Amino acid sequence: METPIFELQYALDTFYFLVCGALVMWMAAGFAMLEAGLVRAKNTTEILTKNIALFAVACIMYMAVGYELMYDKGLGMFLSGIMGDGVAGAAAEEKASYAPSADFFFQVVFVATAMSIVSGAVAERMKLWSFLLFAVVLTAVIYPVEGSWTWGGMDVFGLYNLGDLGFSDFAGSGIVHMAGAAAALAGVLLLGARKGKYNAQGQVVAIPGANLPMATLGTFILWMGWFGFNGGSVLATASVDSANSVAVVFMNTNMAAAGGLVGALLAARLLYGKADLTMVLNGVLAGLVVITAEPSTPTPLLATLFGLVAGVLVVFSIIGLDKLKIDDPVGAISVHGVVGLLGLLLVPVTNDNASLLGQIIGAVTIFTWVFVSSLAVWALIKATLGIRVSAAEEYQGGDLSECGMEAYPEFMSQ
Amino acid sequence: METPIFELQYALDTFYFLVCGALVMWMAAGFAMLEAGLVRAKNTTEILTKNIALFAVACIMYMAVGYELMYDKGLGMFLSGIMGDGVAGAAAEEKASYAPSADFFFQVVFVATAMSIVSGAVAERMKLWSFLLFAVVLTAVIYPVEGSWTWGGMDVFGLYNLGDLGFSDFAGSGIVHMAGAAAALAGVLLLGARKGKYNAQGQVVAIPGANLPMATLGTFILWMGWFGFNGGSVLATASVDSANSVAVVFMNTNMAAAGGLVGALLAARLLYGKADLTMVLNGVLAGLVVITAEPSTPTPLLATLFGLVAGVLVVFSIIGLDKLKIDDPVGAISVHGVVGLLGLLLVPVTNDNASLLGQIIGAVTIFTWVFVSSLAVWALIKATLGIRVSAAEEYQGGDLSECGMEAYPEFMSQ
Amino acid sequence: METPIFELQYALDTFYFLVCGALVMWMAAGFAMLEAGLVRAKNTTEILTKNIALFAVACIMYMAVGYELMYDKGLGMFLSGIMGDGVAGAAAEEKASYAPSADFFFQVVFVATAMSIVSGAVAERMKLWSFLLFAVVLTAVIYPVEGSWTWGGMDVFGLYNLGDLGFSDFAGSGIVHMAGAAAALAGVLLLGARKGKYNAQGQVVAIPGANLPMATLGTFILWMGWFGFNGGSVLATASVDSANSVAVVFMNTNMAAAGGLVGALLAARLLYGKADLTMVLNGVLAGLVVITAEPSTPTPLLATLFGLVAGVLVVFSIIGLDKLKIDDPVGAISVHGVVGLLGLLLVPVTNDNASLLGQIIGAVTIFTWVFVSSLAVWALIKATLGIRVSAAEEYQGGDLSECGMEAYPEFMSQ
Amino acid sequence: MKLVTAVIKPFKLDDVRESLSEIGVQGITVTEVKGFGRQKGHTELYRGAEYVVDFLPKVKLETVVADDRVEQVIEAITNAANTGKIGDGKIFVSPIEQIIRIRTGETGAEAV
Amino acid sequence: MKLVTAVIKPFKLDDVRESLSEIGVQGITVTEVKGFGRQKGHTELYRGAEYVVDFLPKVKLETVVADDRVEQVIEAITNAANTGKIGDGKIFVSPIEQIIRIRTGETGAEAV
Amino acid sequence: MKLVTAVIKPFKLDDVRESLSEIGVQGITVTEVKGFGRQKGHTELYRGAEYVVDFLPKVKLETVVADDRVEQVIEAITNAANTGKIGDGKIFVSPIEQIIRIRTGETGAEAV
Ligand SMILES: Nc1ncnc2c1ncn2[C@@H]1O[C@H](COP(=O)(O)OP(=O)(O)O)[C@@H](O)[C@H]1O
Ligand SMILES: Nc1ncnc2c1ncn2[C@@H]1O[C@H](COP(=O)(O)OP(=O)(O)O)[C@@H](O)[C@H]1O
Ligand SMILES: Nc1ncnc2c1ncn2[C@@H]1O[C@H](COP(=O)(O)OP(=O)(O)O)[C@@H](O)[C@H]1O
Repeated sequence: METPIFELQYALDTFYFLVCGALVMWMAAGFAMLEAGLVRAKNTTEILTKNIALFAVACIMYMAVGYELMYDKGLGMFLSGIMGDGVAGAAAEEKASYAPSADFFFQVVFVATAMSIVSGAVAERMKLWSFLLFAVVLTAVIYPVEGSWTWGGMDVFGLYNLGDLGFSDFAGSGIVHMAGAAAALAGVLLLGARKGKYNAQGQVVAIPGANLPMATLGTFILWMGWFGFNGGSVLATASVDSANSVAVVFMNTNMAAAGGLVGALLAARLLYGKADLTMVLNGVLAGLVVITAEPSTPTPLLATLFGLVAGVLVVFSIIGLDKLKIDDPVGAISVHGVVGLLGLLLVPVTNDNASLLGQIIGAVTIFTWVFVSSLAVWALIKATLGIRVSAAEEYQGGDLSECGMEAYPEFMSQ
Repeated sequence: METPIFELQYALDTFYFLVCGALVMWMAAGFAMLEAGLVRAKNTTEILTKNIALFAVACIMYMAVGYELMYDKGLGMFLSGIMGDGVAGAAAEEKASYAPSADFFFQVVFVATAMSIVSGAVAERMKLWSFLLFAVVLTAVIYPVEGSWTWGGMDVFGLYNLGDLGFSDFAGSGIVHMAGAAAALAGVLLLGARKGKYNAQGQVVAIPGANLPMATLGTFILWMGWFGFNGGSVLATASVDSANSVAVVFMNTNMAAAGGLVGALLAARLLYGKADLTMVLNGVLAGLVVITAEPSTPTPLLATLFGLVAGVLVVFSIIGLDKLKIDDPVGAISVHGVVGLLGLLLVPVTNDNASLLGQIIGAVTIFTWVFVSSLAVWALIKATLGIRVSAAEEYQGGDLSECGMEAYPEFMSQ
Repeated sequence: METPIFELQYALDTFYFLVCGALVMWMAAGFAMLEAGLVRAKNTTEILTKNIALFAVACIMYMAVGYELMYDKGLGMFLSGIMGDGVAGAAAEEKASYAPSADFFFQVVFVATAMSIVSGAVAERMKLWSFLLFAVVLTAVIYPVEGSWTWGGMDVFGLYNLGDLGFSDFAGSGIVHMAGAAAALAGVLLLGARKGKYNAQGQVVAIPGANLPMATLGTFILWMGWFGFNGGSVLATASVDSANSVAVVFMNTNMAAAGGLVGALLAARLLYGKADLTMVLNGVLAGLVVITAEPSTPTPLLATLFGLVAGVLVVFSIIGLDKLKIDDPVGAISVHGVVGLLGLLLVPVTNDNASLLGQIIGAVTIFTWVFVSSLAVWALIKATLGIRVSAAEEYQGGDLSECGMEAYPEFMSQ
Repeated sequence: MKLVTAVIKPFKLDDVRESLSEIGVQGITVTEVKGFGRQKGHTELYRGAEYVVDFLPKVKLETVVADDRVEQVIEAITNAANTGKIGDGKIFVSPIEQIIRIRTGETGAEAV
Repeated sequence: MKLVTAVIKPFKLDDVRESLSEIGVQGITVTEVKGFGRQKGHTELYRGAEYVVDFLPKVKLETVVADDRVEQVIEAITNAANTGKIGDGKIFVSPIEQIIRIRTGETGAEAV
Repeated sequence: MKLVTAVIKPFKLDDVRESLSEIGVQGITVTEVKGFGRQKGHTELYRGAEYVVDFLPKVKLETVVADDRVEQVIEAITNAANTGKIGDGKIFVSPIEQIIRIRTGETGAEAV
């Protein structure tokens, strides 16, 4: 029925989505390794458990509730209709030029990314089961609702439409990253700092991560996976135009990461006189987050510069949040929140279809919704199950109290 | 000579095979990391050596003997004729719509997967060289023979044909996973348990793995690689139908893994009151194994549920095998054997072309062949080279006795 | 304007480049993990910092200077013109059948590979900032100049043309790997051996790597990434011929790695009586390097044999360099230099378009240029900033002196 | 000269060290140890099997001081390390006959 | 009060601990140590170069007991730790002048 | 019989061990320790926050020798471990009342 050319386009676009989706899924491993490397040994098993379990929770809740909420495709209970093909349209009318299940697969791994951001910020003190309960709500409702206002094209509570206001967020600097950071910030505020992080004199005490090779590996994984994250967000590749766009996105994503690395490396060098690897890793991620809002229009030079600025900013943001006694063991709020916002604000520099006002309104809308609703959910959990482990459990470490097993049981620790 | 459309289909299908093959190759790293994380520090170098070396052995033996044995393509000694193209047909008659060497590349990484399953189960006590010798036989003969009866379409010893009986195993829950587990079980029975695993009072003693971040990384790698394993098994992607099928397979593979994780997490929580990360990792793999027999027909909800059941089953299976004093340090026999069988039996639920009887006959055929022939080979090796390291070597660890080097030489151990 | 068939070819080739490029980018993680595993714990943070930072430096310098120098595409300052499409030609005349930015993305990751080779050889004693300064020069000038003579097709200083002389290096055994090794050798000669590597009696003292699972992971990553490195070097996949070629390249790359592993394993076994995992890992890389010069013409058997020879050679080369007191902690000079040369010399065995004389002239040209120019740059840096850390810093480890943080701060070391 | 050895809970190390330096003790040598005593270990489950962690991490602190300072040192340690819970640890005092500072060769009281 | 210190093979620790608790010894402090003695280390090859592991992992066990229990403790350790092979280790006995339980402030025999 | 305990800089261990075996000392037990003394630790920065590494890695070496060898042992250690810089460490000598070789049951001088 379809022309052979169409069949091939359909096949290529679908395959491209699946490859990009697999790369984004791989980012879950990146977050897990990054966080496992930056916490202390005694909380490693627990953070690994959180990271891998939240991925499963995100997949299931997004299938059960979130995807329909966000895109309103009429696919029925638990997406029972998703196995048809995009040509015919799932529940009629809307037709896609690729497989609907490939679209779901690509979207679902984004949800998990948003949630992964939270786990790092609340690490080393939050209860495992309370965390997973929050994950259920964020991935089923909080994220899909703001997603419906942006990528879903729906009105914000029937009041205004972000797209009409000139809001543009290519792959989710705001929709995914800043949203994750907003949820994390709400959690951290209710949770408080790790014991010992700020001493009696009010000074910041360093709590070094236990395994920097793991953290570096995690960053490399995220760097690689981000090609899928941004590259897949072109949403098509089977024509000269879209292929060019995907290629530009890959190139710029890479250049921004490189710029972010150099920015953070130099900032840390100037501030401390040493090459702080953990800042370098955050710089890479900052470069990636900043370009995510618009990787298709900047020149490679501009992408590098945007990354550079983000890399410098993230260093100051991390130091600043610490001064405010907002304890974020992995720097997630700075990397994804502060830099995510920067990414949104930089879009109009290269993309004429976006307006600065639209970006600001969009950012405020997303942040407010996610922060407030998350705060409510965290507060509810705090009032019922509790969100923080006991002081004794915190001292002993989450590995034994939550998971009953150490991450490195044979190694002596200092 | 070929039409441009055909050329493109050929190219896309070939590329798809290669990408999927690279993902399956990557699973070898996953098994290596998983097993390296779940053994004790003193056996880590040795298990790494086994894992990487078996991959090479599998590639070489399958090229030399196995591929021809399994598919009878007439490619000649050492596949000398494989470098032609699929259009012309390798040694005439059979034509493929993609490059024959891509097919070989995709097939060869499956063999390695089957063998990787064995290494985990016999870890911490089997001699390195005896293990590699077994790998030679399994990958050259044992696996290809049962492969020829299933994917190869040949009669079982000229007696009956599994395909005709309604046996169906999409990507190898039985053909790859249960087969690997059967070979492992035969080895473990002849080998015995690790010293100290069962104490004088007959109780099971825990022997914790040394590096859980590694084990978690390995699981994430396997999860990612499995998209290639199952996704590539559609065997074509260059049309609307096949593209849809590949997309559904990706989606369901992911959902089953998520379901498996949740199943094992809840089972462990209810049984022990703690979130046992190692069980969670096994749960993910159980979900992946169970869906492998048929990832293209279930709805995403059903895929999740199949995974969930597999995740619960694997916890009980691990505990049960331990009660039987079958010592399997990484849970390979449960994950790949018990759950592999479950996967086969679930196929008729969603796939009308498969019959329960056919599945049972197929499972029995595969298991019997692999188990009996493996037992014979292990017994032969045991009688000649020996299969188990000496008690002193076992106490000291395989790293020094087999490889002459420690995995973590600078770290103090408890 | 373009025909639909052309659009699809363009799209498929572009996507293929991007996927291969992402795999090569991933090799940077492989080098980082390999080297982090093979140095001592006290130099781990520093080698990680070098590896991730050099990748960023390579990307930026190649964008700023190198790519234009190597290919002379007329893309303007900082490749400002690269965002057009290949169909139109960047700055007219030269037209490509895929996106120019995909080409850049694929090329840029190669530069980083060359530089990654250097970091391993000079590990545990070179100053971080001097190293990065050298990286700037190598990736901006030294590599692009020799690249322009080979893949760029330009005359060597206007004197002779390597292509005309029958020089052929498919994916860069010489152009990337031997070049990297030549730069490394120059650095090592000026730098000297690590303190304690050769004792008062002139004997070689072993300095074991601290984390072999990391080193093994790195090797697996490189193995996987190499499919992109060699596979992408076919430079097209959207036809039956090119698809076949890409498939053969994947198959042979894999077989050569397997052969290299077995060669090194057996050589180590015969020489030392033990299965030296670090040699096995080097054997894999040797197999990959040797086939890189020509992976498209050998049969799989020949590819395996070439790998096998490389795997044996690398063991003897490592021992030999140690005898010469050339201290290379990870074996990079042997793996990439000695075996890279072997790879070049083996090309004429299977590729009639290459001549042994051409290969020799090419090898000498590349080596001389890179070695001499690198020596000059290293000498200049040595005379100004210095290239070696102080003895006290070396004793204490680069982690504290250069980066101010330990890689494994909580673990006790022996 | 006496050697005062204290086996204490690890998280009390910083407090003890501070109170010792307040009373002028300059040199301390610290070792990670495992303790078996009245305080019992705990049982963990790993893959369904029991896993007894029957030793407890402790820190051993050794300081050599002049005879007349022993009481003061004991008091400082006791006050800083006491939590009132089982497993707080022990202090042992034993004789030291000679002490030498390697750098200078000084001996006796000078060397402490 | 005496301090009995035993340097033993690591895999004998559990046996020794058990026989000590059988005779009523309640408190033990254990340290991982490296031993140099008559028993020699081994030489390994790493990438073709020699690599001498010249120390051997041992465990040091310290227990303070009343004077009249010393013989019994020595016997218990000797029996449990003996393998008859070189490297079985040593037992040293030295005087302890004072002992304090941090939790309660008890001293002397009460504190053991 | 005396116990000679030396706390030294880790990179001097090999030298000290060699000079001890030159004078015929056969048995040594070595422990990794952390030292606090006149030599101060260092301050590092981690993500902008200070991170005080206030202990220094040291090695504690214990050897039991006959009374008449003590001086010789002290001299050997002092010579080998001395760098002249602060933090070189200390040597302590204390009495040992009994010594037993576990393997043979030998006691006293035979057992050293
Ligand atoms: N007699 C002893 N000899 C050596 N070490 C001891 C002795 N008694 C106790 N210890 C050490 O002191 C620690 C605390 O002792 P424990 O009996 O658990 O509690 P408490 O100090 O409250 O009496 C033990 O873990 C052990 O390391
Ligand atoms: N004189 C000594 N002082 C301190 N420790 C000693 C002494 N002699 C032996 N040791 C410790 O005892 C361990 C075993 O001693 P060794 O001479 O190897 O065998 P054996 O105990 O059979 O005589 C040594 O590794 C060392 O730790
Ligand atoms: N009085 C003491 N008791 C126990 N250990 C001590 C004592 N004094 C010093 N030490 C140990 O010796 C090490 C070196 O001492 P330090 O005062 O830094 O320098 P120096 O040895 O040059 O006087 C310390 O780190 C500590 O481990």
